[in-house]
Amino acid sequence: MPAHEGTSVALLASLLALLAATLRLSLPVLITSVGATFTELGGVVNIGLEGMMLVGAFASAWAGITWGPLAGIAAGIAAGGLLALVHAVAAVRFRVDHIVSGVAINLLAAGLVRIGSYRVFGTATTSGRVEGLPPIPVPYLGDLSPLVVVGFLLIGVAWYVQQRTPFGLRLRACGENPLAADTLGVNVEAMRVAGVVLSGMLAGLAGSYLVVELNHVYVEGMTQGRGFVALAAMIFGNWTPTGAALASLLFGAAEALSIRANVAIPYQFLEMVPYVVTLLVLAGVMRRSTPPAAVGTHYSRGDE
Amino acid sequence: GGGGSGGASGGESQGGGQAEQPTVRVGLVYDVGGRGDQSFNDMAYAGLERAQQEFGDRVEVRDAEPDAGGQNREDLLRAFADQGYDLVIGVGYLFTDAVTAVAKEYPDVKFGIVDSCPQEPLDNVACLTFKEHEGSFLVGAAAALKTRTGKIGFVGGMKSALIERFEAGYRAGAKYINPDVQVLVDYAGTTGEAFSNPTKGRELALAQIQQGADVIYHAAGGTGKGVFEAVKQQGKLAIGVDADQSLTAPDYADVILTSMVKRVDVAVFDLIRSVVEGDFRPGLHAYGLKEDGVGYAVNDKNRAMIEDITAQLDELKQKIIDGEIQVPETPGDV
Amino acid sequence: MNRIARGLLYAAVPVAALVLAALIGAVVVLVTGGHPLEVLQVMLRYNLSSPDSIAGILSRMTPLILSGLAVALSFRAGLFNIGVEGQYLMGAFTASLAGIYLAGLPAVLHLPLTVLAGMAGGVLWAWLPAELRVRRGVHEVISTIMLNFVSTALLLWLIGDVFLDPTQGGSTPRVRMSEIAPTARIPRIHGLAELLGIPLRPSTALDWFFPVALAVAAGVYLLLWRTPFGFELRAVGLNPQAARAAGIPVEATLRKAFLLSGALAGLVGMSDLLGYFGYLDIDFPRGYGFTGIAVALLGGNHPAGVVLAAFLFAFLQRGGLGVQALAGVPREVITVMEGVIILTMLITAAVAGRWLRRWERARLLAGQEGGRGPEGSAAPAAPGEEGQHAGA
Amino acid sequence: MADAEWMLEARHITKRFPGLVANDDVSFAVRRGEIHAVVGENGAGKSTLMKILAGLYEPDAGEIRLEGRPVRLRGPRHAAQLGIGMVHQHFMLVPRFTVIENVVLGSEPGSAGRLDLAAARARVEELARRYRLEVDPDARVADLSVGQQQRVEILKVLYRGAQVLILDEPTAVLVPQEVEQLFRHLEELRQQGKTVLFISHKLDEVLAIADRITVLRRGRVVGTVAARQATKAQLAEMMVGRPVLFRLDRPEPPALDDPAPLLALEEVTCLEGGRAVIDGVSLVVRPGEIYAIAGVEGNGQAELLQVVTGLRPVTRGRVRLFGEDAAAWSVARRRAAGMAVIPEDRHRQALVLPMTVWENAMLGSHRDPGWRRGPFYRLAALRRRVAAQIGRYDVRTPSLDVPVAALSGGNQQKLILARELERDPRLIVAAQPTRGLDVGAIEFVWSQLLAARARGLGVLLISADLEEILALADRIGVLARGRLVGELPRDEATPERLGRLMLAGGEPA
Ligand SMILES: Nc1ncnc2c1ncn2[C@@H]1O[C@H](COP(=O)(O)OP(=O)(O)OP(=O)(O)O)[C@@H](O)[C@H]1O
Ligand SMILES: Nc1ncnc2c1ncn2[C@@H]1O[C@H](COP(=O)(O)OP(=O)(O)OP(=O)(O)O)[C@@H](O)[C@H]1O
Ligand SMILES: [Mg+2]
Ligand SMILES: [Mg+2]
Repeated sequence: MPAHEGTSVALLASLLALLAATLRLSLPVLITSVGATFTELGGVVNIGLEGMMLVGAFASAWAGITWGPLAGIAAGIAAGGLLALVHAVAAVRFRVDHIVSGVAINLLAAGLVRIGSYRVFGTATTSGRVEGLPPIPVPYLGDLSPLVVVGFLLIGVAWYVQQRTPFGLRLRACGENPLAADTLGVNVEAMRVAGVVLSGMLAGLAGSYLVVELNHVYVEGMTQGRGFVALAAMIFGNWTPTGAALASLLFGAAEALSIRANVAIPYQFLEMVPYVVTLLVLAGVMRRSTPPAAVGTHYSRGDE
Repeated sequence: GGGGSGGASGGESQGGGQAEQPTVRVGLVYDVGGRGDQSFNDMAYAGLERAQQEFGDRVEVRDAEPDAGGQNREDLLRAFADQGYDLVIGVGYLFTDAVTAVAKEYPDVKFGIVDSCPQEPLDNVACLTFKEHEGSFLVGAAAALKTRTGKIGFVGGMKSALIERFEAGYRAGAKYINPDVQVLVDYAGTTGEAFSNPTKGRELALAQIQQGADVIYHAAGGTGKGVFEAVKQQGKLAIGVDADQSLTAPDYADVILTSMVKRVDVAVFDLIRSVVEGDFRPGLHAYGLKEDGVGYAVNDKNRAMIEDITAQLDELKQKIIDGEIQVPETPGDV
Repeated sequence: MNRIARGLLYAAVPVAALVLAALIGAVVVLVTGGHPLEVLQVMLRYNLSSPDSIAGILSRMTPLILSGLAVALSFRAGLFNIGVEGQYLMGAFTASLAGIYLAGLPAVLHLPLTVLAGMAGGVLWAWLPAELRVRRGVHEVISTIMLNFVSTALLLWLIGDVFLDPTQGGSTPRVRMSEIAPTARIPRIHGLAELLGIPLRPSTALDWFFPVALAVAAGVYLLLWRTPFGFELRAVGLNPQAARAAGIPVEATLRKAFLLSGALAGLVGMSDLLGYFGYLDIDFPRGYGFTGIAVALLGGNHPAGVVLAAFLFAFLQRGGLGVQALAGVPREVITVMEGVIILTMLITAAVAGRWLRRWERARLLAGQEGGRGPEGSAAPAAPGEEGQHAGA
Repeated sequence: MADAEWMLEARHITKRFPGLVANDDVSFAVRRGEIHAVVGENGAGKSTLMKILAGLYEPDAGEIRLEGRPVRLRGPRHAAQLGIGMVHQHFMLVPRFTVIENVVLGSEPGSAGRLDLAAARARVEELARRYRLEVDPDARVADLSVGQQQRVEILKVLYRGAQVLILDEPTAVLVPQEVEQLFRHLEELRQQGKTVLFISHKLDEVLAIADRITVLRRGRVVGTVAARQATKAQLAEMMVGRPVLFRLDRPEPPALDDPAPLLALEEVTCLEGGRAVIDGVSLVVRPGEIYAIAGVEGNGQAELLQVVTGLRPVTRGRVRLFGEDAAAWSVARRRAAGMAVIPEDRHRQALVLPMTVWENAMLGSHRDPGWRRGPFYRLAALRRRVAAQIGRYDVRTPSLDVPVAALSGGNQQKLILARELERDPRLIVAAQPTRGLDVGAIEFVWSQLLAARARGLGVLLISADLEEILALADRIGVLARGRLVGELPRDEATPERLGRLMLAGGEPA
């Protein structure tokens, strides 16, 4: 029956479109939440990820317009990393409470991008168009950004680095038992700073993706709380890159669904879908989560 | 420099009120989002700038922006009024209560408010409102005339009565041209953040395009940039809002059919001029098609795209001005 | 011998931190093309020139104190309630319902009931994450982040579709609920100020909720450090295992602490709602919950510290407005300064505190050549100074 | 000028902490290839000294010499490079890591970009074979017994090529069998040319294994003696500064008309994941008796303690307290009814370390209305009462307001004892009550338990220390694999018999 065939083809098409939208929408959260595993495994809470993503977005718009997409992405990574360094110095070196430092970082970021935007774009809230990388045509899904590939590779790379390299072992030791790591000659401060900066660089990369690849434009506030959502995804994913990535995909799918579903419910309830889904999943299937034992704590030797 | 006010340097404002020449001092407080939004607030600023240019030394202008709601708006207005400013303007309907309160406190200071009006008439407050639905009617008609699929889209920012007025006019205009036209409607969210979410704007537009829409009108601030991007990628058409976006977002000029302009700048300039020239009139100043306060944009960049239908649009415009067409203000009335 | 000198030194730390923060803030202003001295002058003048400006600061403190207390209380129990944001918005909604629909009651009943309804709203919105945490071990950080998002959407629906004030008209109808009855409004404090010989302008927004917030701070202090429940709450926060072994019902304590934090959160919006606006609209002030986290932590999770930190934030925020309007410094510079000031304050306090302890230690070490042994020596052991905050 | 005889020397080491001098002009020397013990009371400064020798703390004055050369240790890693490694009393392990990961952490084989786990496993297995330290290299440390964890710590040190091994109270957490095994390991190490420096409170052990013994008292060296010529009494006197009697009074309890059991377990079984962690245990504790549970750790002692104190629900069977069915009673109800508890891990289960001494002293009876006026605590009265209480138990603390973390282990334990016994309980449940305590403190704790018995209280004592059990118990139950495999009255119990029961899990009929 051709008519029947027609509807099933249309259904398939919308499913594929949904899948593609899920990938697009998940990626910034995915990259950031995978990055967040680095900071947390090292023992530092980083709620400044939102701000780091935002400065990454701004910096990549500026460099992307000036020198092209690759420079844009590099600048985004660098900007996120630099802001993360501020957080790391405050939280690790000076032992400022991680949360407060993160709150301050977010404030800093919000102000800095506005000042920068005035200077660079002549307006506070938006940039001109940013060219992207040449997209990769994928059968059925359409054009995908090369960063989607990078993002998914990142999951494996993060896992490998954390589980199969001396760096990862030391980093995790600093998040679990910094005293033990110190007695074995691991430089706890350096490792923790490295973890924070890595997370900031990846948050910056996520910001770049938003600007250079997804929207081709910078808009103030465009990160829309994705940094916080990434943190939730990381916790939801039980502090592992794969778990974080899966949680991010779940968020992305829920968001894509809320955009594309045509259901007759009050509009505001569609807004809630991703968050309610997460809550339901948490309430239903979540096993007790196990954060790194020393996360959020400061470390110093006993005789100081 | 990093923004700042229209050229007035720091020290001079503090002298109090004993300036000898009759300088009109104007303070303008933005809506959240502030200056540099390339739309609403920037239009208000443009009016301020134009006044500065045209009247030179006869006006001194300064602007500010609240960081959250509540007392902040009131305090900023009051800070200006207290310093003896002659005209203090609140940009955005959120200023309704704040302007009401401060205007009562300072009866000698004149106030302006954009997009709204105090419940009770005050003789030192001028209200600058716009008939967005009238302008939206015209671009809705344009979309219906241009669509090949019979499907057009609307992407709103924050779901609210104000933005729904855009939707209502747009749909009414489209249906007026072609009762069978299908209008897909989406909003980007429920908070102010919905105006700065290009990612969502892009996804909504892509979804609408997938369903067949080929002209999409946005009333969504920065979120609209995502709509432009989707439309550009997919080779469809977009309609801008507030400012003439072929000019403010030139990268997308090739896909912007037209923009529904809302001339906040004109309204603000008119208000300042009225104070400078001493004929301030309190009460409602509603800017519609008749007053050229709203309209659709034609310029060098989109002329080729829209030339063929301008005659029809202008005819509709006249009908609205003449009252032959009543444009609904809420989507429910379409 | 010199307790006073020591006390002074400790008191000097935050002052030094503030001065340094101000210096760095000055650099920010300079870099962005402003005049630091003018900014400082304008800020001080705008904030301190009249009783009304002081009252303006105090009135801004009210929600920050309450939010800081809500966060601090949860931290003390080892919970990380970052859902204060959603909880106070829900509290504002339930209080509005009571304020509108209980009209007719005398004020002595109506006002307290309305405030209670606000607290109930906060409790309601804290209840789900509390149960999820206690029963299912779901980390409250995720659940409260999610619920913050949900609350905004839910509120828009409730305000915009269900309880919309039908009388709103005009060119731009406000999306808001009906007016709260006058019997549920919090009176302004001007009468008291008058009695004290401090006349305030009618427009000044300071209301009786400010002393209430101070009283709540005192109450939280008494609760935490003077009652068995507070003792249990802190013990559970510091060592749940030992608390359980000592017969403290850990889950019940956590639940109560979470709900209490929600109840405090429910108070956060009251001064704005019942003292200022008189109605709830979708643009009700946001962000107090997040500022509350900074207030709580800057205040060391102690009620007195929370009050001081709230003052600092209120001072900066109000001063920021004056600086914008009167010195032409753009808002973003002020936002950056806020971040810089928080960081500088904390870093300076941390570093100076460490120096101070080192100095004190050196002094102690120098003065103890002969004596030894723990008995008889009165060395103040640093109370968990490198200790852990309730982290995620 | 290298003096071949001395492997490691401490010369005039001084280390101050605020309010006290932990090490005061300490000098002593360790011979190459010897096992050298350091003994002293709680708080004598032993751990501090070891941490200095291992590079973790910096001394305020004095010099360390390694093989005759003065060295300045820049940190634990530097010390390790020089061949000094330390096993801390509180293990420095990452519980979530595997054995291999714990061992190689910080000195991983392989390139920077890759952790060569195969090479690591090979080295760890080789070391384990050479020193006969058998442990599963792929097990997660969290799943290992304490004795196995200690082996991991020793492997860590050996992996870094240590010539000198410092062990802080290595036997405090071990059961007798494990102690024996540890000593075999230490012997093995000595034979392979390593030098061992270790701390212990158990003088019998010290005399059995050490070559020479250095005694610290209040931060100063009292002297170094050869183990062969020393006696227990002599060492104890050097440590404490007065003669210590190794004899306990056992005052008899009053004859009671009502010998009804205070605690009775009837066929109690607890399942965990389908496995019985407690399996059909029945026992009674009567007034005026000490009932001891002996057994190799990990055979259900912790679970039994939880059942009795109300932290673990029973799957089958009955728990009766003071004659009533108490299976559903909460911890608080049991405590209110007259049960006192001394948990096994004082840092985790008994104390809230960041809280003050007085707060910890009222933990558990903090709901007592006598502490309050209306809803609020009467602080002054409360502090007076706490001061009196802990005074009776000789708790040494700089003030009531310091965090309890600042007290030495012995004083922390005395504080717990004061807190629990001053509540006037009828039943005391004590788990490992003297773990990590010095002889003086042990003497004190034991005499307190015996005094309680003499007042007609019942005591359920869970201990891994046979000496303690034999010294105190009236009856002894042996727990193996969650089952009570035997019950002996005091006069029939010998270490050998108990040991056989503990290991075999049952006596041949
Ligand atoms: N980091 C520190 N800060 C302050 N005081 C300390 C510190 N470490 C140890 N002390 C104090 O120094 C003294 C000696 O402690 P040390 O740990 O060396 O004793 P110890 O002999 O190992 O005792 P124990 O037998 O209980 O293990 C104690 O009074 C202790 O409270
Ligand atoms: N920062 C500190 N301030 C005050 N006292 C401390 C501090 N750190 C440790 N101590 C005390 O110093 C002592 C030495 O600690 P260490 O880690 O060597 O354990 P220990 O005394 O051998 O352990 P235990 O208490 O189990 O016998 C501890 O008893 C502790 O109370
Ligand atoms: Mg010790
Ligand atoms: Mg010890």
